[in-house]
Amino acid sequence: MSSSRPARKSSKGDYIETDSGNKVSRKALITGTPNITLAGRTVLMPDVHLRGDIVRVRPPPPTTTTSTTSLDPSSAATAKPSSSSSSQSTTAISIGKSTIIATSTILRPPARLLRGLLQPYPLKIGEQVLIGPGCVVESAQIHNHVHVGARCVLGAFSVLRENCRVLEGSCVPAGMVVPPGAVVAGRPARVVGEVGEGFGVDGVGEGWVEGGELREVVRGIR
Amino acid sequence: MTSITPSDGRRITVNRSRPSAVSAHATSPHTPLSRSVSGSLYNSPTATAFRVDDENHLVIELGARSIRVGFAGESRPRCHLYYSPDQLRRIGDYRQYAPDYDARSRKRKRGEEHWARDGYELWRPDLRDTDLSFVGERLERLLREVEATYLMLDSRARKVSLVAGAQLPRPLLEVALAGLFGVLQTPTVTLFPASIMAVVGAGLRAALVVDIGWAETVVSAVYEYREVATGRTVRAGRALTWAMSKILDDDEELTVEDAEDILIRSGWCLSDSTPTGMEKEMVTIEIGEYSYEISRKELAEPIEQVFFAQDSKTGHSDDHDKSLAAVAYDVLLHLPLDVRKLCISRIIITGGPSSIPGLKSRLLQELNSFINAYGWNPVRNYGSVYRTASKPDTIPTQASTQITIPLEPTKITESTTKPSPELPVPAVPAHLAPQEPDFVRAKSASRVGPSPISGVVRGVHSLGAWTGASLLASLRTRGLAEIERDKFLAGGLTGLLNVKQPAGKQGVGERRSWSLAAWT
Amino acid sequence: MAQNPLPYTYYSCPCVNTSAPVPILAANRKHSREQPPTDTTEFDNEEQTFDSRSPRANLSLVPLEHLLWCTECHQMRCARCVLEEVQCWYCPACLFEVPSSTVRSEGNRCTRSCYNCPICTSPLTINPMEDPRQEDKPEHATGPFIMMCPWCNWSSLDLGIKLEKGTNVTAQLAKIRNGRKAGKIQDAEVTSPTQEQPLSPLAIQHSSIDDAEAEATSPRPDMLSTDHDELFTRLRNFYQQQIVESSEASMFGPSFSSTDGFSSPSAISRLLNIYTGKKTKRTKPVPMREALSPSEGLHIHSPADDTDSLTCLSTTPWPDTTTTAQRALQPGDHAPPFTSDLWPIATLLRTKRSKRCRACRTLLARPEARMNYRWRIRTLALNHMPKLTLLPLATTTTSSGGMPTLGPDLGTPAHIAQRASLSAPLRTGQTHTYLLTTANPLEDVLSVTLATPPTTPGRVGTRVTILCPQFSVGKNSDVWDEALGAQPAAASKRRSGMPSGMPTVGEDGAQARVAEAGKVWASGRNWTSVVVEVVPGMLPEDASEEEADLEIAVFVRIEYETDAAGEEKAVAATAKEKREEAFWCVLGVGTIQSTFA
Amino acid sequence: MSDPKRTSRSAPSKRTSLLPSAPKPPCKIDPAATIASSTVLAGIHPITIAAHAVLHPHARIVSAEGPVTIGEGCIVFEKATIGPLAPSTSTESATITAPPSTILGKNVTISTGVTIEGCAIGDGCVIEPYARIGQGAKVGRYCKVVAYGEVPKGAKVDDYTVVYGKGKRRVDRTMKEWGEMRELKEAVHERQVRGYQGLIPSNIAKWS
Repeated sequence: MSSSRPARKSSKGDYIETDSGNKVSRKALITGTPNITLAGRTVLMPDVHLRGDIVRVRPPPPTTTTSTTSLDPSSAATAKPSSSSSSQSTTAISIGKSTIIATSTILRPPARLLRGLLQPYPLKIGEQVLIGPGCVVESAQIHNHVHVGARCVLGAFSVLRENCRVLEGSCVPAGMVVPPGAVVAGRPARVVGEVGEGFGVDGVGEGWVEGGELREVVRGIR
Repeated sequence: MTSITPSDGRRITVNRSRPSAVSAHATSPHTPLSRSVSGSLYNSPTATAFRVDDENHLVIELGARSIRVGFAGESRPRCHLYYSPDQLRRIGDYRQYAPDYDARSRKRKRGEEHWARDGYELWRPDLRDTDLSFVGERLERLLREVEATYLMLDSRARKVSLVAGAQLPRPLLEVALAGLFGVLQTPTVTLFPASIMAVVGAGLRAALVVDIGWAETVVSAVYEYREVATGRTVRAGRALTWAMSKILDDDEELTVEDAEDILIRSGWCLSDSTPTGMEKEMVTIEIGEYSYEISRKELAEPIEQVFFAQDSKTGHSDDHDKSLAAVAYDVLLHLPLDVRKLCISRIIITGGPSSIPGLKSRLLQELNSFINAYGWNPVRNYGSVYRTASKPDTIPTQASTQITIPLEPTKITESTTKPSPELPVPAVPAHLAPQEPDFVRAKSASRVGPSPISGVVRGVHSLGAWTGASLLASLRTRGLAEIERDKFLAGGLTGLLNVKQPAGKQGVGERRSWSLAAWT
Repeated sequence: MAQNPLPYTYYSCPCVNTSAPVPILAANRKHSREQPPTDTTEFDNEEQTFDSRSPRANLSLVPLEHLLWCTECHQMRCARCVLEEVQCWYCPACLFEVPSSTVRSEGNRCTRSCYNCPICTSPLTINPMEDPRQEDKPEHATGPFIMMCPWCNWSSLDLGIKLEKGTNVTAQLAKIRNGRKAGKIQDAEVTSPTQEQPLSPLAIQHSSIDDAEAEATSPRPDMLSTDHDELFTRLRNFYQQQIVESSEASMFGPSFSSTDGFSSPSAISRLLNIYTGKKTKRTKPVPMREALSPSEGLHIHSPADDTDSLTCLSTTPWPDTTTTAQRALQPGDHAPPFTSDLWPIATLLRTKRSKRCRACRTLLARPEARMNYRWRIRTLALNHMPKLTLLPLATTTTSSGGMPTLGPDLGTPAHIAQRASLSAPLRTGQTHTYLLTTANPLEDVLSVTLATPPTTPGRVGTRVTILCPQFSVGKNSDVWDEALGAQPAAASKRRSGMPSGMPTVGEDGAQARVAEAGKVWASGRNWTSVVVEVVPGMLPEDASEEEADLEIAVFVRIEYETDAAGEEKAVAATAKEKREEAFWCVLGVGTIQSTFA
Repeated sequence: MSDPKRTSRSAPSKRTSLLPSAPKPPCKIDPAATIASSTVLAGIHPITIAAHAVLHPHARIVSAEGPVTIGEGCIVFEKATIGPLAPSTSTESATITAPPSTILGKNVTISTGVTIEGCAIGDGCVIEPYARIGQGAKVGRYCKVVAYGEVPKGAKVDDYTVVYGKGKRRVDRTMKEWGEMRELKEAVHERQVRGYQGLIPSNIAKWS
């Protein structure tokens, strides 16, 4: 992994902790590690699948970036092949700071045919994102402070904008864009409401609130 | 259709908003004719929206089971919401969207008394056990919801036209107005009685309106945009869905949602216009994960028993036992002859269940058979001999079709009224004096030539009360009763009436006798 | 999920009684609140016990994160005691901001290429129908394009629609639809049964296209929509003509010349020619006649209509009829009865709104007018009101701060066990102990008084005891102290042996220490936990799902002294000012196990 | 399936899955097939994998209860489990006499976490994440089962049917009535297969 994966502090314990504070479970199932970027204090829990091997087969040398250049959601939604520009590097999956991928969740970069060839696109996840256990994620991008409940399916090229909330067991259809601060639920998922103005705000500075800072939780995981 | 630039259209409407301007406008009387649909890209049916310059003029039709909200001048409401218990959930309670949540598992009070009560209807005709403030708060939330999701007003609503049944109880009306003023912050609310709006929506001035609502069906005879007679029965939507819920299995009742789904998807009504052999067909209907084999006949059964089954002979029974046709017939029976004559051939069947295929034909056909059987003789119970004797009474109605030739208007109607002495002569308001329709006929005759047909049973489709109100509102006409916010907030409806009373404008007293009176 | 994910806390906005939007109803409301009389000895007499089960309560209960705070009124503000203003309109699918000028005319819907599936509501994607096998292709796909539902596989081909361009779908669809409408009118001219009803000579003079439309008005299910709108147009034109004509004549009529005449309802009388007594007769207005021909919007019922729709019905299998849900989705209160006629639904716009206090018009929340989740102004109740949480004593996680909280569900065995015990059914008659934690967002020490009816109102009489109803909560000191507070300083205040990090599973913790009345269980920098004992009552046989979900209403009264300028967080300490707040809140406990199941 | 704990158990970690000690089932694998090294083939009954089939990492083919046949150009994603379940878990298997076999037709896509319990699935079907096809079910051609959709034991799903929710079925008219769309789908699928073949290092040798 880009941020010096091999640097293993705790040889004991369930998690391998990189010097940038990433916590990767020993039971996480990761393929194509060079194509995966963890920004730091990122947690990959047991039985998480990262499909780093699903990536553009392009000559340019592998330069891993933590770029969060927004992939134009509308183009992602309406299946236009124009959005390939942002994926010159061979980043398959990039995950932001203090983001937690809970147990047995699968991250697979979305792919579509482009001029007759299968073209994977990078899967980008922002900061302070929590993706609950047992999810399948094929999104193009998940912005900061998104909360995804347990057992959700995020379809190919779906885009979750900041501070939105995906309720437990929802299935976001392929290409759907979830607007900022929306609450989506159902199969297929639709916008069922808006988060409160105070979503993610921890007034008392103790513990954890949905959509809020995850540093505390990350610290608690070991 | 010719189309013109919206700017043009706007100028016109602006003009119409000033009395002084209207005179100027009247000099060019034909401009409005060239008004046409604004060619909007928006391809939903609401596309045919007229650019009324007075934005944010809302038209709201408030029903017991659903609410329609939209903008004046548009052909359709922006939204038509049915009430459901889920609307009563707390903010942030999304459990109904959880994948494993099943509305069918929702425990409900059973039995017809409780059928589709809590959550499904905003009020019931019997207000005794209704928490009015709850109704009010609920309506407020609903309006807020509608405003946020469908209207998205950029500024406060300037006017609101409220369409409601004339039989809407005063307290409810008060609560509703409170909600409108409170949530939409509108300065004025205008009241339109539903039945009359249905007539307007049909392009008529007189008609027999059969409004099949949720709690009750209201049959009202409208003449010159006034309700002159009404009959009511509980044979309506609620009873119908209840009957539907029993269709599959008598002891196990379906949810309201399922019952309505079956009704709307496969409910139909036997009539002369039924395709041959339809009732023998079998259909498979699916509810949740189960599917049932059922015959078309059975699917038509609830409509039969609820709307047309005759519990007892008409005449001896109150309206609830009569079939819809019987109620309609009785209303007609109590009309003065010439009014009746017009109404018979202008029968508007509206309200939710009226869309059930076959229902309209059936109702008209039943009504027809009633008329043929009894004529217009209110006395029903002396022997068959007399009935045949009373047959002639039907003739005048037929005769009246002939006498609607423009040439000799007045006398003949009188002559028709004379020879049938056993006809009831109800207290006819002065403005309904027999000669006045003739006056109209004469007038219209002078302009139109042949006068409207009458005497034969004929159904007329209406665009519905909401659309009717939308038409009127967009034509910048004042409502039957206009209520100003401040006055209402000051004294409520009662105070309002007192305000209206002294206003010595000619015509007000008369108006009150039939508009606000409808709600008092 | 039988109920809200536990734990949940709802706050009752006081506006229920006070700020009813219409004052005259406020009184009406007060007395119409019929609350079951429970002994309210421990409350001031003006307080009634709060029945969280009453249907009205649902309308007034709000989660803390949804509550705003008015710094002028020093009160929480919920959706019903704020006034909203639209900040901007945007399409949730393409996130394009729509200028307010076009919003209304386009029906509050996206006019670009955003559509939803008429069958299952998921957003449609627009895909080129190009064969991937042909290699040499331009960068941008060439049509034809179709709209496809990624969920239920509905596609515009079901309507036989292919699009030339992948963009500006709305315009293309509109064109196609209008084209078809015209087409149908032509067919109708040929095929549709002509209504047998006397047409006035007027009608005959009308242009053939009008007649064609007229005949098109025999309602085949697939044509109702066009019907409705065309009829509307014709009716409208008809009425306008009538107004012009009648107003021409009645201009000199008294009802008109009087200036108040217009504002008076006699205007409608003029339009509808309700002649106002003898006067009008004298002025001889040309009376408005009724619509006489289809070209004027008259639409006669013909049995053929019903026969048509019935034949359609009998030839259509159940799955191809539209469900109530699908009908509800169709815009404009019109839905075709058969799925084969469903058109894609243009995506409904959404709005960002700013909120003002209904009482004093103070701006409480104002989002940025751009496509993000940022706020220009946002005064939240959760920064001004204590946060209450109820957790089973057995399953309290303690984050390093020490406050008993419930972490997110991460699916580890520990978490699964935790959730399981959270949603474990409550047994009638058994004593369940919970930890009620009050956390303080303010920079002043709170003195808190909790009160709850000894038995919950309603049929299920659950006994609830707060062992320590009066206590104080430390102030929410600034970041530095927080950093320090996280260290043993606070930890020492907690009972020893309370493991931190992962949840303490099971009773061992509970056994370790017995909760005593009047004693605080644990407290930290700005939070205090007290024990609540709950003894669920007996569920009646016909209990509703709401009755089975046990929740307790707690009346919270807080007192604190603050700088007069406390809200503005002014460092300059001015004269202290005593504040008192009181409100009801409802805490979710769990689901009572039915003894009849 | 939905319980994360169970899924974590059902999918073994990287290391254990590679253990050679696991008894190798009798396999007939076309050389043109692609099988990731961490794919799991287990059981005693024969497993047949046709040409151009793509088995993603951590997909599981279990022939413990009966033979499994995977048709040409099938794509099976992570954590999908194909093969009849053990009698202990499937209640009705006691009544079933012959060993239930699992057959995937041509160009079938089995998505993540799907469970296929000994049933027949027609050509060109798409089974989305965490869907479940019960024992003895028959799924026709060009069908689709959405995420978390279920086809109960022994149920029959006609050609071109879309199971898009609890008790929600509809006929995919696009596929049924438009031959060109079917061709298109085939072409796209074929390209996908080619794409994945390029991405996933195959390790057939391990199984044959």
